[in-house]
Formats: sequence, C-alpha cells, structure tokens
Amino acid sequence: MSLQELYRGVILDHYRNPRRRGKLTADHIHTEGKNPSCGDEFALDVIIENGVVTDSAIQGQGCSISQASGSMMADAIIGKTLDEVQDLAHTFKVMMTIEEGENPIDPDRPGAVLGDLEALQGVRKFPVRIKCADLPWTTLADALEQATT
Amino acid sequence: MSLQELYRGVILDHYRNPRRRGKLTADHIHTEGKNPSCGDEFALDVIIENGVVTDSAIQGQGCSISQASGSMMADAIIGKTLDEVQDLAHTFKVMMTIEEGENPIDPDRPGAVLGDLEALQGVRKFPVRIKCADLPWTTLADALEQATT
Amino acid sequence: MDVARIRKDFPILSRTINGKPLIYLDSAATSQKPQQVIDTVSDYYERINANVHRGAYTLADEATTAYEGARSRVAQFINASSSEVVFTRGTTQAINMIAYGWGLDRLKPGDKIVLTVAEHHSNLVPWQIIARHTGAELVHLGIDSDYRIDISDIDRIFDDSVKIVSISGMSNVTGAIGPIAELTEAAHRVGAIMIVDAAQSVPHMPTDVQALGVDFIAFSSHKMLGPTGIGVLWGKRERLEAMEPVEGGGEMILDVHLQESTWAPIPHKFEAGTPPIAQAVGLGAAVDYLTEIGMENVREHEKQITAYALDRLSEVPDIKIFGPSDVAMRGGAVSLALGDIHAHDLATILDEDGIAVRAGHHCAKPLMREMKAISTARASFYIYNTNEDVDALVEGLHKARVIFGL
Amino acid sequence: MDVARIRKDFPILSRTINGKPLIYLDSAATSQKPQQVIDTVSDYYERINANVHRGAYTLADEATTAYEGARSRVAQFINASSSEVVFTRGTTQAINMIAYGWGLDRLKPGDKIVLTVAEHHSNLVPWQIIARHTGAELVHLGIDSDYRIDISDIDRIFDDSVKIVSISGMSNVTGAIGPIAELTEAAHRVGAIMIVDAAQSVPHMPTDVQALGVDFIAFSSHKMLGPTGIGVLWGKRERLEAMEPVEGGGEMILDVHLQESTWAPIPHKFEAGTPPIAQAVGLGAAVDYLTEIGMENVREHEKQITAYALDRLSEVPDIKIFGPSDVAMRGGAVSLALGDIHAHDLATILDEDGIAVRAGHHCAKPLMREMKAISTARASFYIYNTNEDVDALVEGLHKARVIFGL
Ligand SMILES: Cc1ncc(COP(=O)(O)O)c(C=O)c1O
Ligand SMILES: Cc1ncc(COP(=O)(O)O)c(C=O)c1O
Repeated sequence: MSLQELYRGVILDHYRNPRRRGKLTADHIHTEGKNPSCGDEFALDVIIENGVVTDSAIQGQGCSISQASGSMMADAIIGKTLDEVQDLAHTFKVMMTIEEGENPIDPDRPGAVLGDLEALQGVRKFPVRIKCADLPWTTLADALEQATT
Repeated sequence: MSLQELYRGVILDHYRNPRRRGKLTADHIHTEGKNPSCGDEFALDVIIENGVVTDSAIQGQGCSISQASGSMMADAIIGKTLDEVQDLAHTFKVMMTIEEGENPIDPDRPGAVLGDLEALQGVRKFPVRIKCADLPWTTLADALEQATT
Repeated sequence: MDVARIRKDFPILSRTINGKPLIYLDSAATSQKPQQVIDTVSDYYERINANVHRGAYTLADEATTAYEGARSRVAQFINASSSEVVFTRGTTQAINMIAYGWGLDRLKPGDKIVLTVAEHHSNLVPWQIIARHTGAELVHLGIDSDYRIDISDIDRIFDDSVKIVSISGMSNVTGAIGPIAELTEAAHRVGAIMIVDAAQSVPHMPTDVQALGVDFIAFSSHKMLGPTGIGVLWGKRERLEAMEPVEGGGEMILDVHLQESTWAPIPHKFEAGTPPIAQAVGLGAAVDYLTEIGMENVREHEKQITAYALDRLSEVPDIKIFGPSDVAMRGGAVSLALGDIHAHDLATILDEDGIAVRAGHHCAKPLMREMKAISTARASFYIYNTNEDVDALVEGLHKARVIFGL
Repeated sequence: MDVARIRKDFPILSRTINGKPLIYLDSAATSQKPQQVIDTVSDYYERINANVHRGAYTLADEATTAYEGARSRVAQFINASSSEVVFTRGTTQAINMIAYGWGLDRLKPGDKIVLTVAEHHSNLVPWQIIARHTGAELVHLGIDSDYRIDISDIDRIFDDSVKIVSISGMSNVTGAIGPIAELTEAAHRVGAIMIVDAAQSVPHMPTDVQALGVDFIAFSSHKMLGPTGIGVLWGKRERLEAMEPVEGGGEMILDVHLQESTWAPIPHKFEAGTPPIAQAVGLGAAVDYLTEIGMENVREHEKQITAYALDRLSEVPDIKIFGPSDVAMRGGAVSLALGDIHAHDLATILDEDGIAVRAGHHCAKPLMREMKAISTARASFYIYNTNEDVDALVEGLHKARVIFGL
C-alpha cells in the first residue's frame, strides 16, 4: 500500500529527529529555499574545504518529506568532494524523476546507492510531493554554485 | 416589411432636414444627452413662458432615428403647456413600449394622436433602437425638471 | 434542503480519486459548479456570444441583455441596486480597486487604515501598497482566545485619523464571523468608510447590503457556484460616484480626447475593457441556483454540518481546532492540526481516500503566526456536503494517526 | 485552410438571425468560439475544478497543471518563456498594469509617453491617468493620408525625455499594421520601453516576441477564439522583474507580515488573487486550435478575404473606406461609411439579413475625430469568414442605399 511506502519508518524518524539541525559558527555558506505553495522552508549551512564538504547544518520547517529529505541530505554530503555531491544530487533527482535517467536504485539491495535517501523512493508515486523532497536539494545546488564562483 | 416601416419617408425627411436645428439666443433652458454605446448626441434649447413652450431648437448628431425623433419632438412641443408636454412624452413612451400602457395609436387614422411622431412606431420592432428614439426625450425630461424647480 | 438532489447537479462529485469517490471539502478555496452554471456558460458561447454595449445588431443586444441581466440578479441577491454592482475579476481585484480608487488621492501621512490580524492576504497587501504610496498607517485588531476579532479596544483606536476600515465578514481560516455591526458603527462615528471582504460570507449566508449599512463589499463568483474570473464590488451609490476609476480603457468612458477623458456613470466607469461577459452570465445562473435553494437554508445546512463536524472531530486524539466552537458565531471552514503531523502530510493521506482538504497558510500568514501554527489542514463545507463526508474525514484522521505512529 | 470544415466547429454559425443564417463580421470586437474551446471549459468544471497553487490533493494538482500548462502553450504561441506570460483580465488590464507598475514610481514631470492618435481607448486612457498622477506628458503621433502612423517626425520627437512608447500592432478601426520596428528602434535608442497593444495583431498574424524585440505586449483571449475574462501581458524577463506589482493579494506573495510583504517570482507576482483558471485552460485550447491551423494560414486567409472585400466594396456607390488599400499593410478590420447613412442605421439594415457589423466609434474617439467621421460601420474577418459573407455584405449595402433613397 503506497501510503506505507511513502511514510516509511526512516522518514518519520528523520522528520522527528532531524540530523544536523542547528547552525554552523565557523565560516560557512548559507542558502535558503521556500515552497510558497505549501509553506515549506529549508535552510542549509555548509563548509567546503579543499573541495570537500566538511560540515553541514540545517534549519527550517515543513512537511515530513521536505524535512526528512533535508536531514538525510545534510548527513549524506559530509566527506564528499564537490563532484561526488553533484553525482549524489543527480542520482537523487533521477530517483525522484526530477531529472532524466534510469532509476539507479536496486530493489534487492536497499540503501546500497543512496543510503537512507532511498527511503524517499515512495514519493515518486505522489507527484504533488516531489517538490517537497526536492526543496533541500535546490538549496544545496545554490550552495554549490556559491562555492564554485 | 419591417425595415420599410422603420425607415419611413417622413423619418428620413426629418433626418436630412431637421426642423428647428440651431441655437436659441433669448433666455432658455439647455439640456444635453448622449448614448455612449452608439455615440448619438442630442441637445435641446427650450423657452417656457407662463407654463407654455414658446420656442425650441436642437443640436446634435447621430443616427436617423435619434435625430428624426428629436426634430419631430422639437416641433411637437411648441405651444403646448407643460402638462400637455408631459402627456405627449408619456404617450410617446407608451407607443415606444418604454412606459406601460396601451398603444395609443389608431392605425386607421395615422398621425391623429402624435402627428409626425407616429412614424416612429416601427422602432418598436427594433428593441436595440428604442433608446435612439428616446434620447431626445430624456433631454426634454431634464428640461422640464429644470423648468419646474 | 435536499442534499441528495443537489449533489446530482454537480458532475464532479461522480469523479473518483485514487479509486475512491471524491469527497470535496475545500469549498472555502473554490466551490464546485452545478451543471446549470456550466451549461449556461456553454450556451452563452454557443448561441449568444458577442461583445457588449457597443453593438447595433441582434447578437450584441442579446449579449448585453444577458450581461446586464446577470448584474441585476446579483444586485437582487444582495438587496442592492444594479448600478451599484461592479463586475471585477474577483474579491482581490475589488479590494485593490477600493484601495487605489478611494485611497490613492485621499489618504495622507498620519491617516489610519484599520484591519485585523485575521485577514486574508487580499485584504492586507493592497492596503500595504496604498500605505506605501500615501504614507498612511496600518492598524490591526487582534483576535481573542475564541479566535474572534477583539474589539475591546476600539474606543481607543477609533479617532478622526481613521479613514478606512476593512475586515472580513467570515474568516476563511477559523470560520469566525466578523464584528461588522460594531466596526461599522465605530467607522461611521469617525467618518471612515467601512469595507467588508465578503468572499466567505456572501456564498454561505444571506447578505443584505441595506441592512449591513457598510460602504463597500467584495466577493468572488468562484466561491459561490459560479465561474472563475469574475467577482463583485458593491458600493453605496454616493461612494462609488465619489471614487476614482483605477483602470482606464474602453467601456468606462463618456468621452475621450487625446489629453483627457470623462467617465461613464457607475457602474460602468469601473469596468474598463471587455468585461468577463460569459462569466457574468454564469454567475447569474449561480445566483439563481442559490436563490432557488434559499440562502437561509444554505446557512442552516452549514450550521448543522459544522456542528456535527466539530463534535465528531473532538473525538480524535491529539487534534486541535482553530476556531469558535459556537456555530452561531462561525461558518463552515474548520482548520485543524493533528499532533505533529504536518498539514501537507495530512492532506496527502486524506487524498488517498479521495478526500480533498486544503493544507497550508490559507493566504493568511499573519493569522497563522498569531495562532502559532505554521500550517493547518482545513475542511470546509457547502451545500453538497453531508455528515457522511465528515465521517470519512474523521476516519481519515484516525488513519493518519496510525501511519504517523501517534 | 479548409474554411468549410472550420465553420463546422463554431456552433453559433448555425444560428439564424431574423430568419437568416448568421453572418458574423465583428471578430475585431470579439471572436466566436469553436466547440473545442467551449468543451474544454465545461470539462474543466465538470472534472478538474479546484483552486490552483495551494493544494496538496489530486484535484488541486490537476487544476494547477492545467492552468500552468495553458501558460506554457500561450508562451510557445508567441515564442516566449512561461515565466514571462502573465494572465490578466484582458488587454485593457494588461496595459493598465504596465502604466501603474512601470510608470507610477518611475515617471516624473517632463517625462514623455509617446502614443498615437489611432490608439484604442485602452491604450490612451491608462496613460492619461498615469500622466495625471506623475506629471508626465503625452505625445501623439499622427496618421498619414493612407491611415498609417506617420513616423516622419520621430527623429525630432524622440529624445531622452521619452520613457515609454506604446502603440497598437494593428488598428481595430483602419486595420493598419503599426510601425513597430521603427518605433522600437527609436524607443530603445533613447532608453524608453516599447509596448505593443497586440489585441488585434496576435489573433490574426504570427507573433514572435523574440523577433519583435519589444519590451511588453498585451492581448485578449476573447478575440482569438478563447473565453472572455482573460488576457495576457507578456514582458521581457528583466522588465517584469523590475516592474512593481499593481494589485496585492493571495498567490502573488512570497511572505506577508502585517506591515509589509515580499513578492513571489514572476509571473506570479502579477497574478493577485484566484486567477481566471477555467478561462486560462480555455485559452490554452484556443491556442491549440490556432496552432493546428497555423497562424501563417490565418494571415493568408485574411489577406485574401480582405483584398476581396476591398475590391467588392469599391463597387458600391457613395462608399468611403477608412484604411490602407494594400493588404500587406493591414489586417481584416474594414471601416466604412455609406453616403449620409449613419453607421447605426447601416448596422440595423444589415442585421435584418443576419449580418453582424459593428457601428460606432470603436473605442477610438480621437481617431474618429482625426478621420472626421463621427461613427463608422466596421466589418471584420476571421478564419470562419468566406467570400460569400463579403458578397452578402455588399448586397446589404446596396439595399441600404435603396432604403435611404441614395
Ligand atoms: C486595438 C485594441 N486594443 C485594445 C483593446 C481592448 O481589449 P479588451 O477590451 O479585451 O481589454 C481592443 C479591443 O477592444 C483593441 O481592438
Ligand atoms: C476571506 C477571503 N478574502 C479574499 C479572498 C480572495 O478571493 P479571490 O482569490 O477570489 O480574489 C478569499 C479567497 O481566497 C477569502 O477567503
């Protein structure tokens, strides 16, 4: 049943216990995003040193999908190079049918490609909610753009 | 055929040779009316002495119906008392189905009740044009109101 | 009122959503349309369509008669005269028209515009814009613990500097009915004009502008069974005559010269350009439909269903309802929160069962802040809703609790 | 282009007027609607109807998709990007939006707005209003003996004080196509913005805003087979971004506080309140219909029929035609006078034979004064008109001559 697929335990866990919630104090990049249609808000602090994401923190409020997606994302990017982060974002967007490509997820090995983020797969069946899942990733894209210019 | 009824010779005659066209110089009442929808314009000068219309003159431009109606009206009111003019206006408006009442016109004695104005009877079959025929009479009503206040 | 028969007039109600029959609980956002309205619009296009007011041929005359006929039916519906009924694009445009047309030339620094914290954005933002242009000041009445407008302070607030008062007749978030009589009295005492944002009240209860005694009201067709794309500004004759037209163009003029123009009489001076003709005709049909049912009956039906809903909803654990509990003080828009489930998630879960509720800030962000809610889910009722719809909603909420492990 | 097949799509064309089949020659005022457009609107109300942008349920999502889908079809139709297409109530509202949104804060005494004497009231009166508010000055280009805009003097007129130029792409009275390229060049040379009132051009010829190179265009749905109650403002991205929204309300905001608000990105910041949703969807269907025919073909058909009309009409004694004789320079609106027969009388006589023509000042009083005509009769053509319609018109004019004893 697809609602169960949408609201998996791991999503509700990230919603209720968001990882990396807070603000960074050291020099960081800060970006913000909003979904005016549903009121979701998300903000990202990120530190990039020598082309590698070394720290992140998130703020915001909104539905379980947007907030869980952000929490998972903030965790997933740590230690990755900028190229790897770009790859991750692309893979995520392909999974969400936001970008073109073949679904990268292997149903037999859950979590193998995207970790916790794979739990968001169920959102694909709820087109209205895809932009919720995507909101944190648009703030990430803004941050990457700031980092490289 | 109803177009022939609408555009009777006497109407075209008044349209092309309007009676009492011009302006009065002696002390007079001046009123104006417009039909913004079709651009018809009509203005009336009238002198009322001791409760009797002693002179009138008309200005304006517009379709044959409005201008003929005004020309006929300007002629018809001369020498009439204010009450008689009110009666005339009411009889005209009944004929035009603008006011309630039984059509006062006797088809066997054309012109007996309203004179030339009876030629406007055909307008009743063209509801769009009734307001053309009525335009001069609204300026007359304004003039009568001015005269009595 | 025969709801079963009424439901048959609404084709969309036979639609299924995710395999379930549609249960439409979002009429405060926009109402559904009866076949009579839909067919009236089609028929207009199929048989009558022409531009109004400027034609000497049969179709143009019929179109004008249909358009002006709709105006007089709307006028009758609110007990007004036809020349006081201006067709606009909707409530929002109507309020903007008053803000610009009444405010731009008249307001000056130090003048006050009195609003409330519970207004829809449509009755907040236009006044912010006019305040910026003129230097006037905005004052907002608060809400009390029962979510109603707090008028305890009005004697202090209302002095000669108050020029405009604008509040909603019924909140689209809490359902609370506005204190129109008290504020009208206060406004007129200091010579201010009184405006009612009637977007939620006109569709759901009888409206008599003579009895109300206010200066302007604004409402939207699409919330009262009519087409989108049209609404109404009603104003007292002397107010409309004193107000400047905002938009210039065809239809609203008496004469045009290169450097200046004169305006047509009301209501036309406020209707620049080709008006929403087919939409007016459709609104006329909607008004006929509502009149046939009787607005007293509409109101009674909604009081009944709202009372039932408030009662049934109170059974659901973890629920919080934002609005007055006495149905005499409120309409049928019921905003709620359920535990820590975000309204958007609630809407998705209900949608799986075909239940359409709104989730979000309902275009009333300041009120949401006031209520310390970021977003709420809102169920709202109309003539086609039944107690069974409420039952389905309650069941859906229980299901959401299970999914979220509450 | 198969006119016979096209005619079958227009239900109103099977109507009779005074016992005669309707011959509709008033498309410059408003066009007729194909069944495809009428049905799209009904279908929207019967199956999809919900408010847009604010819903998390299926219907609201479908409604939003339909509404935004219409926007992207309109964008494609004029070779623009979706975010540059603002839905308005019509051409008139679009021009008013530019006048207020661009002009109110920017114009100052001494600044000039360049128009022409041939404009529709919708492109005259808004500028008069803004001139009154700001102290800017209005300058009007004249017409030459061929009824075309006289641009011989533009080098003298265009200096740094010119801030806005707004002219029609095609006259609704004379049919003359406007000198857009020349005026755009002149406007941009002095840093002014260039606006085209495209109410008559977009429905009747291909439009490519990239190729035009102007800053804004405005047009109406109801003149291009679409519903009443909706029109389009297109603006270059940077122009729209720099322009202030005129109306405030729901949908157009990013955030609202009690004293101030921030705006949504374009195009939404210009769409305050519930938009004309069903009308947008209907306009999308109209655009599909026209695209299917091909705007090049529409233009060719109208050139052919206009050439035929100008030719046949010239046979009628006592006729005077107000407009260019070369169909390459003009569209299909043909204004005429016949001897001393008033246009209104002409319209009545033609209506007896089911022929619908417009009579009056065509919302262009200054032009009428310029042409020394108080009112003209106007026949205008569209995709459903045939040479036989022209023949009937000519026959009707002969009949009018007989009735008036010419
Ligand atoms: C050239 C021109 N501009 C503007 C308009 C105004 O369009 P609307 O009345 O749809 O706003 C019209 C049509 O009436 C027109 O022909
Ligand atoms: C109380 C209230 N005011 C104003 C509006 C705005 O109406 P519209 O969007 O039709 O202009 C609404 C509806 O959205 C409303 O509920």
